[in-house]
Amino acid sequence: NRTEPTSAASVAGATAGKPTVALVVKTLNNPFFLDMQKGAEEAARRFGVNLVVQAADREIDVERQMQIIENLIERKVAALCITPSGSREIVPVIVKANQVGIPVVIVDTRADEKALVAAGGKIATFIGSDNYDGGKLAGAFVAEKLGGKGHLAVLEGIPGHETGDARLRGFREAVAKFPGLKIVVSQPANWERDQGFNVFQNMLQSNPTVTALFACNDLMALGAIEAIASAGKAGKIVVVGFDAQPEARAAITKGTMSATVAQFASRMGSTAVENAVKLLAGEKIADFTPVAIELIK
Amino acid sequence: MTAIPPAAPLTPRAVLTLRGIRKAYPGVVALDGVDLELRAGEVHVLLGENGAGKSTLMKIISGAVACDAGEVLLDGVPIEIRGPRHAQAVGLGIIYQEFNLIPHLTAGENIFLGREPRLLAGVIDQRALLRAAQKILDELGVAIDARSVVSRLSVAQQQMVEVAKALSLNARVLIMDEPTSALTEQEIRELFATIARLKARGVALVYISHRMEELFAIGDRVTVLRDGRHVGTRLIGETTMSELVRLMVGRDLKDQFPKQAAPVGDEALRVAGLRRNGVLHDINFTLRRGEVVGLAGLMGSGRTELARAVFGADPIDGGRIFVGGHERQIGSPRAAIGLGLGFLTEDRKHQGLVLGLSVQENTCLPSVGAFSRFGVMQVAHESAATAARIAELRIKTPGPHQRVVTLSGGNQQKVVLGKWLTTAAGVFIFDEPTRGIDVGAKVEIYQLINQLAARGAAILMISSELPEILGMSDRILVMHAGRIAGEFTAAEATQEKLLAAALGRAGLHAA
Amino acid sequence: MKPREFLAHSGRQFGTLVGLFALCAVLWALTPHFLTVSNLLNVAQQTSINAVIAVGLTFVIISGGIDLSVGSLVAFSGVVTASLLQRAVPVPLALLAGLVTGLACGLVNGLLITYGRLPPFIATLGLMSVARGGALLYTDGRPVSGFDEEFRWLATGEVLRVPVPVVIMIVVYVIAHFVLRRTPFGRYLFAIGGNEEAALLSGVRVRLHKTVVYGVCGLLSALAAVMLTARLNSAQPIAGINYELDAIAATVIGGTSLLGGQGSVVGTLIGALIMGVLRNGLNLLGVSSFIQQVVIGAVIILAVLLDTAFKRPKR
Amino acid sequence: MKPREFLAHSGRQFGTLVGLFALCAVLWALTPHFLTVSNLLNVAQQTSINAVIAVGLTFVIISGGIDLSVGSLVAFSGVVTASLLQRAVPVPLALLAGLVTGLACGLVNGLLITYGRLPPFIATLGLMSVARGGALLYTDGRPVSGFDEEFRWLATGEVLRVPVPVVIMIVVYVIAHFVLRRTPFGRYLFAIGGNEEAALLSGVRVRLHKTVVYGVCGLLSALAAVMLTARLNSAQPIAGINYELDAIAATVIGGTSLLGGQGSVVGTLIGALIMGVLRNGLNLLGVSSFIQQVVIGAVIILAVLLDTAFKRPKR
Ligand SMILES: Nc1ncnc2c1ncn2[C@@H]1O[C@H](COP(=O)(O)OP(=O)(O)OP(=O)(O)O)[C@@H](O)[C@H]1O
Ligand SMILES: Nc1ncnc2c1ncn2[C@@H]1O[C@H](COP(=O)(O)OP(=O)(O)OP(=O)(O)O)[C@@H](O)[C@H]1O
Ligand SMILES: [Mg+2]
Ligand SMILES: [Mg+2]
Repeated sequence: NRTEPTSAASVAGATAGKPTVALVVKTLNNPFFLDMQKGAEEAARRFGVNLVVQAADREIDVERQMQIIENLIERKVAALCITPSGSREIVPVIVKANQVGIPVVIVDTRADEKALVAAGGKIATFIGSDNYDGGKLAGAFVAEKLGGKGHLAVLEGIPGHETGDARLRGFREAVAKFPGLKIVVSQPANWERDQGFNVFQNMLQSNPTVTALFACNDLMALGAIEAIASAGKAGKIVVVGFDAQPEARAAITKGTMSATVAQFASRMGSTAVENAVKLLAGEKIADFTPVAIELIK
Repeated sequence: MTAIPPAAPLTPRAVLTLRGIRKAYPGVVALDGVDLELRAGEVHVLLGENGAGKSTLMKIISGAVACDAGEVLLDGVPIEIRGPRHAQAVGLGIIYQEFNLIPHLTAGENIFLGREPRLLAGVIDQRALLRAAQKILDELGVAIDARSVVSRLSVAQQQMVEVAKALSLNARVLIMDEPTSALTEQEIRELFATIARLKARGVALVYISHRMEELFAIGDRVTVLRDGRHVGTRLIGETTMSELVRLMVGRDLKDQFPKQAAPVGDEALRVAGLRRNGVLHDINFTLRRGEVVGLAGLMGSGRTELARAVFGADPIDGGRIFVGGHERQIGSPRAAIGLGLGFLTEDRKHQGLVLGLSVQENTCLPSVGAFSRFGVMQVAHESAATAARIAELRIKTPGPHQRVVTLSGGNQQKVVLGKWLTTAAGVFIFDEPTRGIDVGAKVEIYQLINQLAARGAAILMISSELPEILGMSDRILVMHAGRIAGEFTAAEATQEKLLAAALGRAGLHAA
Repeated sequence: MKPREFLAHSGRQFGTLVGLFALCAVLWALTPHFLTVSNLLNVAQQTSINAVIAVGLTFVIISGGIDLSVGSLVAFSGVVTASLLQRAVPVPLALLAGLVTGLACGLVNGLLITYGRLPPFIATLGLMSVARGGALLYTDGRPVSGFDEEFRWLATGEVLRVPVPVVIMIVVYVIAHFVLRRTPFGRYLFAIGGNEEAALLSGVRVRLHKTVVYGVCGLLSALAAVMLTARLNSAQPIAGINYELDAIAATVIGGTSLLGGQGSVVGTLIGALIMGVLRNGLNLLGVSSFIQQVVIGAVIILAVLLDTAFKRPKR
Repeated sequence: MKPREFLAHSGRQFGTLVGLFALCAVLWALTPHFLTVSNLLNVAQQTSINAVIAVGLTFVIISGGIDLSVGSLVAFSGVVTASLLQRAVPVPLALLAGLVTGLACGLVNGLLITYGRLPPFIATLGLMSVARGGALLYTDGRPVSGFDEEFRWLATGEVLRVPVPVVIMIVVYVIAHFVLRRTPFGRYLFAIGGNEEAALLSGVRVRLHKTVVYGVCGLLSALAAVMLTARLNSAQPIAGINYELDAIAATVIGGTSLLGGQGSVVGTLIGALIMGVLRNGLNLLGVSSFIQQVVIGAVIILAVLLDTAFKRPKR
């Protein structure tokens, strides 16, 4: 008993009859998603569509993200671009969008394939790269940098958070190939900069032999490099982050950080909107647009 | 005051016997080997100075406090009272000295708290509850709607709810710890009638009060405690007031109301046409330096409201207030204190004291500013002032840093008094200043009032004890329904005239 | 309830209700999407989980306590139910296990508070951390997903065209209101919160009832967990973070005093609806998410200001 | 303070102190890295930020209130200071601006609570959301990073070999203890928290002091923000999330009653140290992240259980 699929032209609330595309990311207080927003806005201008960008206050709040998408469905947006906070938890709401005929573009984090099939959900396309691959890149870099030998430390994100888990798995797998590399300590710093500082400061106390650190995001890595500086070990520890935030890039230039994994959020954003527009125009699009993943060193 | 005939042939049967009860708190031995025997159908009066241990002894019976040593026998059988619920179950009921009502529940809900009538298992029969509660309240002769929320009742009404609650227990032993301290004549009479009915039913009653005249009206036997020890038990008929006082305080008291007139000076406080809509109507009166003015009236007549309005605690809707001859706007208690007013509130627990703070911190609270230099409190001044109050008022406390919550009721009242004596006030409003204070200490407080007057202070003394009003005032105002319904000089006032005015029957209007 | 009593109660809720209606009116004026049947049902569904948790918190808060562990209990009971479902345990059994988990954790809170004499804040803060860790350990940090239609009916089904979560919410509120106003347990919660010592001296088994109320709160958290799991078709060990704040906010907006002794579940429902409507409206309007936070904070303040203005005593 | 009075006070802290020492003893036995000068200085530095915020909360809680906005105020004052520093405003001026921001926000809390008659929970919950949104809007969601050595001295400098943050913390505690015990303002906080009406009738300007105490709490949050910004060489609009929970936990572990009217900053310092030592120890031991949460929760509960056991009054 839901309404008929809305055609792009009849979207209400759109200024000057332009169709509205919604981009729902995990959170907007992370520069990664801000970059994605920038890219999307640029594309929206280019293609002449309205863009609504919404997100929960917290990256891990899957239920809130579901609410936001439900509300956007009520608002009858023409297309949805989503970065799922949880790859399986996103499935029910994709199904809801399907029911009213709103096309769904998934960006950056995959929606779980099996769950999607089981629920009979359908997405138009996936645009992005893989956190797991990024973790592997980081692991390979550390191995190369240390010559396959050394003690490693890891700063984890919020325990149980998918994004962090994937990066971590990739990293572990990559370093496992080198018998000389040993992860001696792995602790959570909840994605946060101040905790990155504190936790790594404490790690250095008990593991003075650590020669490389992999932090599951740049914020923790940036906190950790301050801890390294305050311990007088600047330059002696290889620090690899994730996300390639401007600050991390600057730190790499300065030499306090060694590398970070870039996922090109802005490109993801613009490609997502571009694909959505094509969908609305009835054009065919590929069901997977890979976005390069790259190690910045 | 209706005299109640003694339970003629004293039933020899002891319902409850206490032997060698001991209870120590850090710094004080509250009870030191006390014996007590209660018989069916008697009113057993418990007497003692503030802090003598009366309430503690009763709390042991009611299961609120566990004793350190001693034994309790119920019908001759030793029993260990495990807690309030157990005490109630075996028929021991109590009205506590400090109110124990739930503020946001109604009177009826409070009365049956813990014993609600049920419709089915687990469903309250609210209708039956209200009906039963209303019945008890009506029997007590008080005009309280069982549906009214307790926090909106006056102190006296709350006290009557406490009484009703105790009655609803149908206890075999009923303890009343100062039930009349907040009541006026009218309610006291009703209460005594109720006590007589209970006696006739064979209930053993323990009655604690500092109003000596009551004891002779209703008591059968009296036990006196001093410093946590049992100093004697007498048949009321075989003792005298002075003997009891001697047992209590260990010395003779010459005069119960040692009134000394002080020279009356200039106008200290004048109130003209004061109005607070629905509560106070056209109030006019004057207080002069050196004068003690009594303010009498029934419960709910608006005496407390008048005091609060003058003190800036409640806003007024009209009228003028002059302090020392100058018209003043008193917008807050702070402003009032700044103008040299002091206000001893009737409800010490909720308005008078910060129970969690120490004697010293409470005593100095209104004077903290005065005791500070450059924003730093002068501890020496504070300690000195507190030590002076403890000595002057004979506050029974292990020390100035004792938290007031642990003091006996009467001693808490003394701390409230001490608080205002510490300020440099020249006009005092005392709302029930001797509530819960023992005879010896009352005399001390009266003497203090004399001293204050002699120093040139003006005092407005609100009291529900007519003897006190009559004994201590130079002039007496009587309120009825928010108006000053009569004004008398000390010489012309009698109990009957005051009562008539309080009931709104006498003519003499205030000048 | 007699009309008079009812009026007195609703009088106390009046300000909040006005706040809710004002909010709805504003949204109705601003967007055509707000006042549609489907959107209102949508809001009701979105509110239901917070509303159910908030009932438990209302009980606890009326009794003078607080429970910070509800969010973690949602996670813990959720993963317990979910993992049993995945092991093909029959749905009713799995539900029962989840509910019992919540109840048991709640009772632990209660026992720590009563027999352990811990301040409720500390006991439940501790359990919040322990239960979260427990949920992570239990699942090894991974979500547990994918359930039968039978279970998912709890989120997707309808009874007389009303979505099941909304039905659950209504049933919970009706029962809770009855318990609070008509049973000794409810009465004692008010008494304990109003004056614990007086309640004790009146023979109320304070420890028992305090222990039970945390149990009830845990149980309701577990119910919310089941609803959430069915809704997301997944249970996460990191679910429910900060749910306690939302539930406390709903309770307090609804006029329940954090000091205890006063409050009503009707108010709490209004409070939860205010929060749900607000978030829905801001999404419908497409307000930027930074501005959303400002607006949400401001509206919470305004709603309660309005309420206090209505209640303000003369003096 | 006279010896007797001091003993009475420290008696109240005794249990918590035992808890702290027990924790230290366990860690000392388990890892050689714990009891080293450099590690203890680390712990002190790591504790300093929470400890400074907790002082403000202790004041507020003693006065019978609560402040949930501290974390957001840390973020907001932090980005204000940081953005001024980046515009090459002289350090003292930028610091002043940050502190004034915190103070002003705190006073807004206070005014909402006193003149607006809002429950402190609601007012500060509202401001928590508004200030967070404000910080995000102000910075467009991005961190503001990279400062002069002059400013960073606040984190990296040493005075007599003691790190500056630790010095700041000590100074704050000494002043706070003095204010609480020796000034009318401190006394009034206890009186207001203990019995607001009695305080009012004793001539205490309740509204004034209540407003001021939230101002002080905001100011101390801003001070913590400056320390945090210097420490991380960056200010973030999402800094300080959940800081209120840590600070309240430190306060309550330290024996301050959430009901108001009781408490001490000495206890709060011990409480903050317990939390700091615990986190440090778990990192040193390399405890798995899931188990960490369980342990943290359990230790908080145990520490306070120990404390209550020492204080347990006889019936
Ligand atoms: N909880 C407590 N902690 C410490 N001391 C206490 C406590 N309760 C009572 N006391 C002390 O025990 C003594 C006896 O107190 P109690 O209340 O029994 O006196 P009382 O005879 O009822 O006096 P009053 O006539 O003033 O009511 C007092 O010195 C009091 O300070
Ligand atoms: N907070 C309140 N809410 C509603 N009614 C109140 C409140 N406080 C007092 N009253 C009512 O106002 C009237 C005046 O009470 P007040 O206490 O001033 O009288 P009083 O003459 O001092 O009597 P009392 O002997 O009880 O002290 C009473 O009927 C009382 O029930
Ligand atoms: Mg007594
Ligand atoms: Mg009165």
